[in-house]
Amino acid sequence: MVPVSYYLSLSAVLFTIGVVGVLVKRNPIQVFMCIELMLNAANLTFIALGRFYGTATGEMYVIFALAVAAAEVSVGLGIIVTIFRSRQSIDLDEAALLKS
Amino acid sequence: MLTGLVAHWDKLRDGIYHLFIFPEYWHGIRLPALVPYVALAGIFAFTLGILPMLIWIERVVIGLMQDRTGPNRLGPRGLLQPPADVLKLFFKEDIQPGSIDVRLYYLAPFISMLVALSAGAVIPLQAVTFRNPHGGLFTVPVTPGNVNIGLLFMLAASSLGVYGIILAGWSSNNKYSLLGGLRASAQIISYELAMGLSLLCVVLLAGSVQLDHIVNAQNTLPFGIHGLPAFLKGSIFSWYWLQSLLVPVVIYTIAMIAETNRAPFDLPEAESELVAGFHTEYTSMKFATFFAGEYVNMLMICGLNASVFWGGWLPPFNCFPFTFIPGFVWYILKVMMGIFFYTWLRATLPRLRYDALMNLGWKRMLPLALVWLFLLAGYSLARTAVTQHAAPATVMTAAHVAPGR
Amino acid sequence: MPAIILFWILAIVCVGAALTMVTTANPVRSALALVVCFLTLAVYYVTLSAQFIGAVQVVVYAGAVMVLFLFVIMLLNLGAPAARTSEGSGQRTAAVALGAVLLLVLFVSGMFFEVPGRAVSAASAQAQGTVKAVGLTLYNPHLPWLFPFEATSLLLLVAVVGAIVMTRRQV
Amino acid sequence: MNLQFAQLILWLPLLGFLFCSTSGLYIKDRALQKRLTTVIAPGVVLASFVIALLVTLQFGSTSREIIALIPGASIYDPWIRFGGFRVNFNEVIDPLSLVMSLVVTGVGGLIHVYSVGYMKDDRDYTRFFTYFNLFIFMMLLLVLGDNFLLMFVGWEGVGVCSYLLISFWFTDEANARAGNKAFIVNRVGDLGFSLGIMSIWSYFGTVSFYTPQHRGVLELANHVGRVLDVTGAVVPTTAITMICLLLFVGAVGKSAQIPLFVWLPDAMAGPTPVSALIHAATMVTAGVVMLSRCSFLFVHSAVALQVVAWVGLATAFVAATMAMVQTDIKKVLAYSTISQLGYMFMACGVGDFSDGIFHVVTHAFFKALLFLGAGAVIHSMLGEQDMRNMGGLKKKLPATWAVMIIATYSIAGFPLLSGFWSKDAILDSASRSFAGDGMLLYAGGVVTAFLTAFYMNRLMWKTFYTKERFADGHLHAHQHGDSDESGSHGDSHGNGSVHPSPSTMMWPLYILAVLAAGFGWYAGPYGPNGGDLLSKFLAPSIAPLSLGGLQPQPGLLSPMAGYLLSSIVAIAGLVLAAVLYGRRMESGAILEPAAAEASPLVWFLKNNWGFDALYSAVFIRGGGLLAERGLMRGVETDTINAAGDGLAKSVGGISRLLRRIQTGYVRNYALVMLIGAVTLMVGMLVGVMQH
Repeated sequence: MVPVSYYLSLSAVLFTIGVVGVLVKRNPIQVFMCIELMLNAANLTFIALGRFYGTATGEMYVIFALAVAAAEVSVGLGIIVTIFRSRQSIDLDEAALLKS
Repeated sequence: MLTGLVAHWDKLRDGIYHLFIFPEYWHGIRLPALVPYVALAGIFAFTLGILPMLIWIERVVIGLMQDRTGPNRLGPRGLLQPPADVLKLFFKEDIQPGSIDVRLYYLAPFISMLVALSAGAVIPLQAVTFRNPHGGLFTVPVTPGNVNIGLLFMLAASSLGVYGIILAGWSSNNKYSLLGGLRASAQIISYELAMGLSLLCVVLLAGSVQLDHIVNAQNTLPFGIHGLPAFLKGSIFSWYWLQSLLVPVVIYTIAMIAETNRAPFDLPEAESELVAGFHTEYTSMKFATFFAGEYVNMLMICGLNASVFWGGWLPPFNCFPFTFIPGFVWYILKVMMGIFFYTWLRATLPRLRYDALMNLGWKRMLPLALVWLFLLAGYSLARTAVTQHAAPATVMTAAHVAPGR
Repeated sequence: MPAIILFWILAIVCVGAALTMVTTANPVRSALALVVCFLTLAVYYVTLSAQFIGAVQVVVYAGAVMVLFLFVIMLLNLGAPAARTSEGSGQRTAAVALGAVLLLVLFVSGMFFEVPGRAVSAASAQAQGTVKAVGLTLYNPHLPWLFPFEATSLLLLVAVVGAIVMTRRQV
Repeated sequence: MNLQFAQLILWLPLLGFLFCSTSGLYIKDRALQKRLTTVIAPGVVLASFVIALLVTLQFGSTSREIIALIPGASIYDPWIRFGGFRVNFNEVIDPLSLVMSLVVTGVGGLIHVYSVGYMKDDRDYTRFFTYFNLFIFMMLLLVLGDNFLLMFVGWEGVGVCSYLLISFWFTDEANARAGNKAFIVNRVGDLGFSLGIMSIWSYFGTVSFYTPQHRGVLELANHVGRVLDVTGAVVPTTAITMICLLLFVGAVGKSAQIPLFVWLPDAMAGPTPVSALIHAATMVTAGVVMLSRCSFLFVHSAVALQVVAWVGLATAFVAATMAMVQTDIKKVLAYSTISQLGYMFMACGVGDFSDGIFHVVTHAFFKALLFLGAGAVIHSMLGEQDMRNMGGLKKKLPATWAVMIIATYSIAGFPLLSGFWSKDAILDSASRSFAGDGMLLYAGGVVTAFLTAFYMNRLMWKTFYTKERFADGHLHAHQHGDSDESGSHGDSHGNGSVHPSPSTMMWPLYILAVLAAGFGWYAGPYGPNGGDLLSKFLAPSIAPLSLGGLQPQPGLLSPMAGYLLSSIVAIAGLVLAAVLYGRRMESGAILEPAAAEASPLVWFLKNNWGFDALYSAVFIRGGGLLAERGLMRGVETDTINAAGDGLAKSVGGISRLLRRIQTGYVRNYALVMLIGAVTLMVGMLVGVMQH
């Protein structure tokens, strides 16, 4: 039986990779994928803890996280496509209208 | 005298039936534990063995349909044509285009093949009955992995199949290939929804996503009507193509053709527009792998179709000549009927335009499947209210499975 | 012991894929690496006896979400232009440094985490992850999951409509 | 008869209301609509009365269940459920609610019948009966409701209906203003009532009067010397006093007691049947009904009872003095109503609630009779209300005169008429007040009785006996409030001369006259079946003083001496008026107009002892000043606006600084977010590790 801390550590590594990816990537699609990775890292902790506590709660959370991720991806990619249409580029640093 | 004959006949029949019942332990070996390995070997052998034959069958059938001769040079009735093709592909020059993404280029056909084959891991070929030392009977499905997520696994495997195509299209660095890959991804994602919903109709009726449960759930009287003659139990009329009131099987059949990129939905490789689509840049064995992967995929999808809608290993009628034929024969027959249907369509229908394909998927089949799921939910609720017990499979399989595990 | 070996193999694959995903400049490779990562996660779920979640993970993430990603990448025909990562301005250094701190914190909290001793037998855990068990939990009117589930379906509908409206040509 | 039928008492008027309010939608024939209204609107009220009568008879005969709860037609089981707060829609059928239902539907029904004749030519005939039926329904809800909340609904409902009815002829601005005044002054009292209900909820944990589990407020208060809440804990006496005083504020507003009486005289702007229905027989008695209903609470608080008694006495006296100088026939009656209500409050204040209700009932009869008689006079005079322009009507309207004289003598306390018995009972109770101030209360009551007799006979003389002060055939309807826009009375009757009223208007008067004369004897101490029928009937609904540990003092006079004194006082008042006005048959006034103008006493009395001026100065002008100087300039301009401007400026300044942080790059924002998250997690980790 694998100790729960193994899973938590693995999840921590994945989460950190995702975080760093979000911060350093300029391609919004890759940033998006990093976010998905973070979500999955969280899912892994849910499942692992749910297994080790012997409750179904973890799985329930993961189901909702999956659904939300699916919704998020469809909308997010839609936004990216729209941005690409209007600017012919999706570089994050060029999409800086907020800059004063 | 007539009654004596009937009794005698019954005894004889039971004796023959008992030939199909195996003891649980044979020289200390627990036979049910071996079943998955047998199934795995059987599926592998069958799939890979029939692959060359499929090409031959297809060509012959199309030949017949289009009033052509078909293969007739090598061997009797051209039967040696498949090995010749394989040999030819083996010895062709392996060309590697210049501006490709090498790793992905080589990976793509293997993904295609691997994913297609992996779907076979949950397909039940037959149910085998064992007798435990106490004399009780229990049934074990002949399948490599009898998991409780069988249908989901099939869906997952079939949805992963698109990666091979996409990667091939992308890594080839060729606009035809890219277009083919794009088309494939859009098409498969679109039709997967309708396919999933039509399968969900069956899940609703069967009350399980485990494939052998679904097959067992079809082993009832048609529509659960009491008083019908016994030979109709588990017969062709009680399979889910009819019990789900026809529409899901139609949707599934259309969607399965789109999922496997076959004519008339073969847009990813549409040779008249895209040269050869995603595998334009592939030659020799890499092309052969794609080719074989597509056929394996067809087999798996037809296998799922046969299990879910066409009663799996169940004989078409629950009476004398049919019941003596082993289940896997019926099963393979049903799979081959699916393959035949593929060929039939290919021989008759022209390719759809891309927007027509998308329209059909999103605006016709998806709403129809949704509506039908809704109707069936109401129907099964009403049926539950009448028969006083819920989905048939859960009741049946509980009795079937409990002693064995 | 086999379980731990499996864990390590999968962990190496998983972390490797994740690192590839972040480091490569080519979005398609990035996406593929993520698919591999997700598939290993699905295997993890199955080993954690959450079979249903594992299957759904493959169907949803690998089968739908990532295909969508690839589709968009191909649609926008994003090549792999040189050095797309952000240059200078300390952002990268700061990000890596902060990531290291975060990793440390998460590690420490993960390591010191103690599961209050409720040994859950493998069989009962196995029964918990089946489609049937998940369904019975999710749709149980006495548990708090039913309403969120319905709300989520609404969310998905809204997302679908939103995505369609957003990407229409004539906005 | 099943007690469930008692529900119909409540619902029939609502049906009538629904018919009247919607009939315009589906009956296009106006004449048909009017005919149907004529049948249905009075019909439902009289049917209610019949049912109430049957229930009462059965109730009196079985006496198996003294207080019955009838679940109303509520769709949801608890009518309102809000956290721990739950209220049922129940009707309480007990002696008090039955007596009041009989009065409301009986007198109300007669007034309905009367109105058929009175409002015959009005353009808004159906609208009038819509309001009337709704009013009856609301009043019945107030009376029959089994909890404070239902009572409050009825309470507010009659307020709304009175507003609608007072300003019935809303095209005249004075009428609309009078309606507004009535509504707004009532709101003051309603605030007190609602605060009282909230206090009851917070102290008792329930607002029901009676519940099947005997956990209603009144049942909880039905212990000698202590009041319990639903959990069984004792409610402190100060809380009871506070609750009673808050409820009393509500009663003061609704029953027009000092200091909230100012709306009632102005409310005479409505049609005369409205005055009769609302301001004599039903609505204003709501306060008395409420006090009697809450008698179980009041007897636990001597302080509250004292306040009630003295406010009642003060109102009775002050209003009687004001009535003496009024020239408008309806205003005299309005002030006399206030005065009589003061009597009732005084009765409640000395713990004699059943005699308060007795006076409510008798007062309903003779006051309705007076108002309707006055209405008949006004009707006959084509809208003239000023007594200075009347006189000598006895010859022209003998039937009206006859019923009016009965009513006048009854209210004046002429021996053996209804008012005599009820007023004497009150005076007797007052003289035996538990607090030892019986002497003062009795004296005040007697003086007021004298004044009552005087001003009522003054009305009779000015109207009926003295010489005619109008030219027959030249009456002008349009100058006065009591007519609709088209001046219908003058136009419809054509000749414009004094004429007798139609029979639908007169028959209710005859019935009321019988009751005004004889009911007091029937229900009084010398009535049939050993006497005191009403008190005995009401006993289960009314708390005895002993419940609160209070003892009536010995009386000042023996009963016989009391009767004698009352009779003398009443007759003296009547005679004094007769003598004074008998000398002035020509002018019909004791003082010449100029002398009356000059007299400071008349000026003081005519101006309501300065109440209106005081309110105008303190509340209207004071409120205006507070709003303008204090709130608008002080708070709005100098504080809120200045703060807003300063805030805006400082935000602008800070923003200019903060703008530098906004690089516009998503990555930077995410980095800042991560810094925050990491800091938080480090902090949490450190915190966890320290433990």
